[in-house]
Amino acid sequence: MDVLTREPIDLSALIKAVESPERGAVATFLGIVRNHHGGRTVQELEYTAYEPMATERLRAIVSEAEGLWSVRVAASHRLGALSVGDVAVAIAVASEHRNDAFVACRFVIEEIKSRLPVWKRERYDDGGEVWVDPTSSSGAYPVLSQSSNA
Amino acid sequence: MDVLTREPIDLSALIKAVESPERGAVATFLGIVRNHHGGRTVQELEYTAYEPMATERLRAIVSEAEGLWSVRVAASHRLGALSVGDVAVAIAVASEHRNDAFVACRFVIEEIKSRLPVWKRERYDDGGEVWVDPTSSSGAYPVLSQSSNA
Amino acid sequence: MFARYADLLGADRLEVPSSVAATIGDLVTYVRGLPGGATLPFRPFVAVNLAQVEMDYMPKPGDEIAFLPPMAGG
Amino acid sequence: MFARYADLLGADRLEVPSSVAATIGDLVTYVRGLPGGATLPFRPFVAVNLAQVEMDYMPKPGDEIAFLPPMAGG
Repeated sequence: MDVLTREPIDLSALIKAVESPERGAVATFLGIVRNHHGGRTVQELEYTAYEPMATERLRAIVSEAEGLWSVRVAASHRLGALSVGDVAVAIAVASEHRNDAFVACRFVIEEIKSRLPVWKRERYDDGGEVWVDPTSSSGAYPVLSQSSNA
Repeated sequence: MDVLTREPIDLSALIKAVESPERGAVATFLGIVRNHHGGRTVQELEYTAYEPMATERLRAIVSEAEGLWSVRVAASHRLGALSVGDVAVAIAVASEHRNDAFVACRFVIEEIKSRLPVWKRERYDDGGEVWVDPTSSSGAYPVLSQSSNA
Repeated sequence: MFARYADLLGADRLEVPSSVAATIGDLVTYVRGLPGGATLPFRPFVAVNLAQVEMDYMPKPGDEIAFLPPMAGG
Repeated sequence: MFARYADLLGADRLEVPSSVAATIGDLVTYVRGLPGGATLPFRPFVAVNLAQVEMDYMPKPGDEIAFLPPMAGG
């Protein structure tokens, strides 16, 4: 499975890609579109990315994790329009010992959140629309134009 | 899904049981039968349990996790004969924030390993057969009789 | 008796005269005196009616008493 | 320009005269002077040919320069 995808993410495919008879532990993480954000009700959202850079960075994050721990890692981030309940990101990590699997899985999601050039535009049931910005005090900025980008 | 089962464990069913539109994070753990143990090649193994106590304790572990963190937890441990690659135990934890999901998932597997009255008998390709004992220095004791138990 | 303990004692259920077991500690001593029993630890995990108990616990007639080898699930 | 920055500037690609941008810092100053650009931070994340660079980086003609809003994936 590609690291960036516009299709629904299949966790079992990620698990299959990392599991092997030597590895007795598999830790996974799913990030799922929530129905609320900052007290508002989310209707839908759109993920966009600087795709060549996001692809390269996500592959680099996977390699780093595999270098830091004795693990195999698969990860996928979804792009495009998503609804509440859809899987936005999925990670599967297999290892011989469970500590490595847990620690590496946590590492990968933290790195994805801080390093992947991916952006999220949320639309609420009150008609409002924002760019989500985890670094701003309000957590988001209003969308000016209706045109999507990149 | 029952906390103890003799059927293959379905991770997606566990995830479905815990996910909801408010919970944006799902952490899971799979314990899978490895092909080796203590330098020997595992052919197959059998999990037995003191079933009423194991059922009660696994339910208690799930409740404890749900009391300690803001999470929903589902867990299942397989019993009976398993082959290499089979899922022996699966845990799914959903939460609003990912830290809770990771920490609670780790808690549940550690508690399962230390508190669940479940025993593992491994058969190796050299014909040997042992009771696995994580507390002994050798990690295992030879099986005396061929009769299974409990 | 479960798993390795049943294996050591050659039985997964034992009949024990109530006179030998005022406490769980007494019962452990009795079981360790049976053929194959000497390999059991002095203080095994013991559950009474599904709950783990200490060696000074005093079981009642009809209690379900289980000797639990070190747990190996997961 | 991506996401909110494209939105602020009303364009996802900009033509910039090479004379205004000896360094990335110069380029940021130029872009912040465009209509809608003043809301950009003084030191945004900037990538050149997919790699993040500092403000003193000197781009070459043909480089792909990207202004990246704070990342919000996962």
